[in-house]
Amino acid sequence: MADSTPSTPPDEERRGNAVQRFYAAFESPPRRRALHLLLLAILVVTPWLASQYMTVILTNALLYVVLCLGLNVVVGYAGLLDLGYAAFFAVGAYTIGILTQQFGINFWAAIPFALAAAALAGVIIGGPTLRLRSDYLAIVTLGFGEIVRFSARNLEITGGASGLSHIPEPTLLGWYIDSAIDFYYVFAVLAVLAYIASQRLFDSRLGRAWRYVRHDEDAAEAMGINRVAVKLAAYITGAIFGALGGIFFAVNLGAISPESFSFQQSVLILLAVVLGGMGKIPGVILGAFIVVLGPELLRDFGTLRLLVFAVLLLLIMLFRPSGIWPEKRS
Amino acid sequence: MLLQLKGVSLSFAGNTVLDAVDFGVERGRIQSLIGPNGAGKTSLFNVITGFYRPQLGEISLDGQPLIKRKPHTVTRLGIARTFQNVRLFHEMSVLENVMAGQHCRSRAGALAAVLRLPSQRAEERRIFETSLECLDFVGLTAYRDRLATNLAYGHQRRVEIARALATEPRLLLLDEPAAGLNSGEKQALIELIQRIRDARGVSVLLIEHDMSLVMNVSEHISVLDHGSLITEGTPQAVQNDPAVIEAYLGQDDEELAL
Amino acid sequence: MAWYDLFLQMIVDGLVLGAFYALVALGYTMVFGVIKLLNFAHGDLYMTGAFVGFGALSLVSGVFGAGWPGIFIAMLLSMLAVGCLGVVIERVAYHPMLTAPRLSILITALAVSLVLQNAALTLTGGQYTAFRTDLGFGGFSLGNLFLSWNQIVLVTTAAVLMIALELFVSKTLYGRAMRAVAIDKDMCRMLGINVSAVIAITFFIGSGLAAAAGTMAGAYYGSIWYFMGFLIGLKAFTAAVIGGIGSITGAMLGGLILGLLESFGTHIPFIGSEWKDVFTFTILILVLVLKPTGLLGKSEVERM
Amino acid sequence: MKKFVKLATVAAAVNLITATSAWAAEPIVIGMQAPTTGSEATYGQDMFNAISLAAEEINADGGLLGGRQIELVSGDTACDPQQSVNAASRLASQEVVGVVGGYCSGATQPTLKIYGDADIPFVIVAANSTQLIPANPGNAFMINSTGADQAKTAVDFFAGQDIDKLAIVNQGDAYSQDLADLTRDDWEKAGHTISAFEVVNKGEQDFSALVNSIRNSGAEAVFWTAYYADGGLLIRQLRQRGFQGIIAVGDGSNSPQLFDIAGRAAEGVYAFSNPTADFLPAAKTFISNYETAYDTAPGPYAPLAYDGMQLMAWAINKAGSTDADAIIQALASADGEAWLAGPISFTPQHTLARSNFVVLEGQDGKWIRYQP
Repeated sequence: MADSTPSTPPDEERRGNAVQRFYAAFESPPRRRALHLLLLAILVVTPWLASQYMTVILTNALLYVVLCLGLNVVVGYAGLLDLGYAAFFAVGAYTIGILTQQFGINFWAAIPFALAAAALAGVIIGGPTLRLRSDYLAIVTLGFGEIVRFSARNLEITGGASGLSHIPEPTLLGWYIDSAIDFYYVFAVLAVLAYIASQRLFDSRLGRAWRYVRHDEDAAEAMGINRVAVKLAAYITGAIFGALGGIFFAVNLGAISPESFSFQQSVLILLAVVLGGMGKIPGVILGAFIVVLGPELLRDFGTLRLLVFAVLLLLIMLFRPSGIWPEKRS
Repeated sequence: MLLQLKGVSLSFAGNTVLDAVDFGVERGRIQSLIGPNGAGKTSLFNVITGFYRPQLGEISLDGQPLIKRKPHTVTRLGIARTFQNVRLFHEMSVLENVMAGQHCRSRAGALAAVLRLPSQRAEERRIFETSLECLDFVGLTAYRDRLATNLAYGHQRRVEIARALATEPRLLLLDEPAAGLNSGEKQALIELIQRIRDARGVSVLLIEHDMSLVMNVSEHISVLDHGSLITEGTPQAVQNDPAVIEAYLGQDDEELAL
Repeated sequence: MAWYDLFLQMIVDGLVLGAFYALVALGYTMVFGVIKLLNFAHGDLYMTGAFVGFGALSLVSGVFGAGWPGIFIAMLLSMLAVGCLGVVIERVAYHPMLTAPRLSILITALAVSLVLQNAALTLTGGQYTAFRTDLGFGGFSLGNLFLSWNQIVLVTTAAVLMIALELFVSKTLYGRAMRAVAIDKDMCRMLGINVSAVIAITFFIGSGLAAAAGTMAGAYYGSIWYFMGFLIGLKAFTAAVIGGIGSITGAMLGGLILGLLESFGTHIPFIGSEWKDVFTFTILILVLVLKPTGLLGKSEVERM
Repeated sequence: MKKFVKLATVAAAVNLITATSAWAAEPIVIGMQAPTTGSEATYGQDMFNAISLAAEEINADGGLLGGRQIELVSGDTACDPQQSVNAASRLASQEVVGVVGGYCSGATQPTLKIYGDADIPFVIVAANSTQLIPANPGNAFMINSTGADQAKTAVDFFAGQDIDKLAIVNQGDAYSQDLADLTRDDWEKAGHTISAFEVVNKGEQDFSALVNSIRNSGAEAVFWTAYYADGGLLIRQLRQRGFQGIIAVGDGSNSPQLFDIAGRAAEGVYAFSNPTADFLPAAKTFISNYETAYDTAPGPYAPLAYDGMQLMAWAINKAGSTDADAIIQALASADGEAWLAGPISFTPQHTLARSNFVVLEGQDGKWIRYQP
């Protein structure tokens, strides 16, 4: 496979240092902790300073952080091109919508079912297809994403094209989670959890296995790594992140319809991951913010903003395939 | 017998690559597999490790059948290998490369990793320590945080061996480990191979073209030509076997350094 | 309508649809053959071809009219222009990526697709553009079976283009070089074949065929818009996979089979028209999982 | 924010001194919501134009609440649910007194909750899916007749043409699926037959299989419930395949552009439509003002958008303040208020109390009023 071919050497020289810095950072946790605390403080304070509009947009950005970190596990860590990621987002959102609204199940009790449904969807689509070559996988996932969207549109239980509305707001200890600020904090907590989970996964046996498989499948297999099982684990992990985003997306809007889970949605999430730098957690988070805030800032440009984004993606791939997040230098 | 092959035949699109090969490696032995280019040596490795599926024959490790097993299962059962053209994970650190070998000796999944369970943390520590020990064994501890791709070629070969050792194998297959090494490095390689067997009790089977190294390190040599095993025995016996000489003289091979 | 009339009508419809799929599928399969790239932008070249053809027709209709003669001239101009665009895309976007990891080049192809799509979106404001021609609704009936002249011209044109391609690939030097490059690029370089030129020609032809299909579709159906390449791109890819990706005859066969499947699929009880695309994608996934080499594709070389 | 409060205080102070001078009064900010990008952009732009025209006229007449000028801010929904949520939040943050607009039911629906939470009166001028009714928290008012009214118009029309077997085709989006479902139910309730009920996917070009099913089903009439772009293609292919029956389209296809795409095939096609400017006696001046201002003829939703702005202004004046609850009460009390498109009163569900649908017929590339 061409995946193991090294690119330009000078770039790698710098990355050698990056890895050193990576380990060095582990040895000096105080600095990391300080940075984390600062970011956390900003995250907590922001909605009290921002307008409601800003809060809504930032909530959206935090949702994308969760989705992008999830897709990053699939694309960035394991190197699988998934063009139907919105499908898992949809499975989470619809499962929660159907269970809470049509069956009256308590929101929190329904969450495990929604996550299980996404994991199951991951197994069903990933099981037979993950042994395919990467470009076939891309198109199969695209097809799968469309199948999920069409099914949501055609089935009665999903409310057809109008989708589901009146999805009840969840309560937590008697408190109704319904205002924009409430949901901002819900997604802030999710994003922080997704961040911690991503970091821990990256730094684990499974996280390394994903990278081994991405670099050289045969060598990885010769080291006793079951590549299909490992890829499936990445796929399911990504599915669960996506479903988690979908679950809270559904209760935040109170209404969902198939149009929210289109191919464009999948592409947008992928764009954020590539933009920030596949596999680089801070980069991916930055990418999520750019993808959400960018169009809002470019609102006055109309349709031109989509073109700007497309060109940006192309330029990134051609001139900086590792994304805009800088490589660390010594 | 640690490894046993019986009547193994392999062909691609009608071309016979291996023809009813009977072959074995005894426990605790350093054994070489030689033969002219295209004799089927690497194919034999690929058959043993599960990368190729032979049409006929049986393979077993310690009496356990290996046929139809996937490569990762074969590795877990105790056979590790290196590749002819070094196949490290270039963009990862040397230590991370070696840690790959420990994958099949550990089990923590995604959930354990996300929750950082005590068992997972203990396992990570064990992976780290075992890998460091393997790296130390090949004498490259100082390079642990370098990117694999930035290492000198000779060092890369050693990292690959450390990575294979980290799978805790019973049998180690080395595919042309001396290719591209200078004479000093070759000497060190001979010592390393002997230490692998003596200190770790791992049997070694190597493919090699450098005859002086082969003669130096092997206790037993098998000769493959045109997919068939033509002879086996001690270095001296093989060296004097007319069939071997003919096999090599049959083609002009400047690598024949007898 | 009696069942056999319906049956015949479905075959005719399937052939017309299949001709479009086949023309677009050829581009996928040729590009995949030479550089092993799934060119996501291919469907958008079809769309671009439709718009260029539309522009060309408004230029030439003064002289040649807006009937089939004018449309043919417009189609040729569009093939030429989009063929060149295909070559430029290959040079600018894909060529530098040929040695990069496969994931990178796939995302690059996706990016090219988005650029083309959104450029068209910006230029047209997302509006449907009416593709006005002088084509009539005429045709002839055989019993209840109705064949329009347009359908006949369309299928004939597609057939001529495909036969020309087949002759080009099997009889000319460049065609043979193309097949050689598909098998082993390094060996070709050693033999002095200009591999870059062969790749460029492949892109030119593949993109040109997509443009031909786009122009004809515009003229036949009567309206074009920026997103028209997405669905047909996916379906043509499905056709290429059914036929066996990398195989030119396979692409033609796959196109026809998919056209017929869709034509008949709509009439299968319980699969109403709302499930039509689900049906197509399911076929795609099943073929990829069960027989990834398709009907006529060669099996891939063993791993390692 | 502080600066704004200060300005407002100053303005109020000045107001006290100079009684009602228009330039000194604090403007009343009204939000406009419609798609100005994406495939439905022309409709949205048309609506913005009409709303602006209404606001200018009101301002020229001395503004609202004794001299306060209307200031418009726009929110582009792109006909996409997520984008419309962003746009609506932005409008809510700009502290608009009310919002006028709403096109694409699917994209309008999630904004209802936002305006409900922010307590902002919302006059929905175009979106008319019945799905919007249960989602309305009480602050929204629909001045376009709902899909249910249109379905009734359609059923009456088809029944009047002596037809039994009807084929209905929608495009799988919220609006056209809703209209298709309602029409099917009404048609069957009236004792007739639905011979085919089909869906096409947006952007598909080849409808041959669909046309075969329709013809094979023996349908005497076809009702297309979705937008003009794909509708044009369908009409063309139906006629090309020799379908001789009646073809009618819903109000998403009443655009003149249908004739561009369908060509001659659109001759004799019927459309159910909210009253477009051409057929409104009161709209003569409106049309000429619109054409002077924007150099183009008003589109199908221009009159309703104009009325929406006028209705909002009327309600603010009636409420006598910018207090949301007072305005909502005023809106609910509308009793036959009329501008261009006919009198406006609301049902308890805040939908238009009467059906405003008319039947149009395509002749010589134009829509004319159909007279049975």
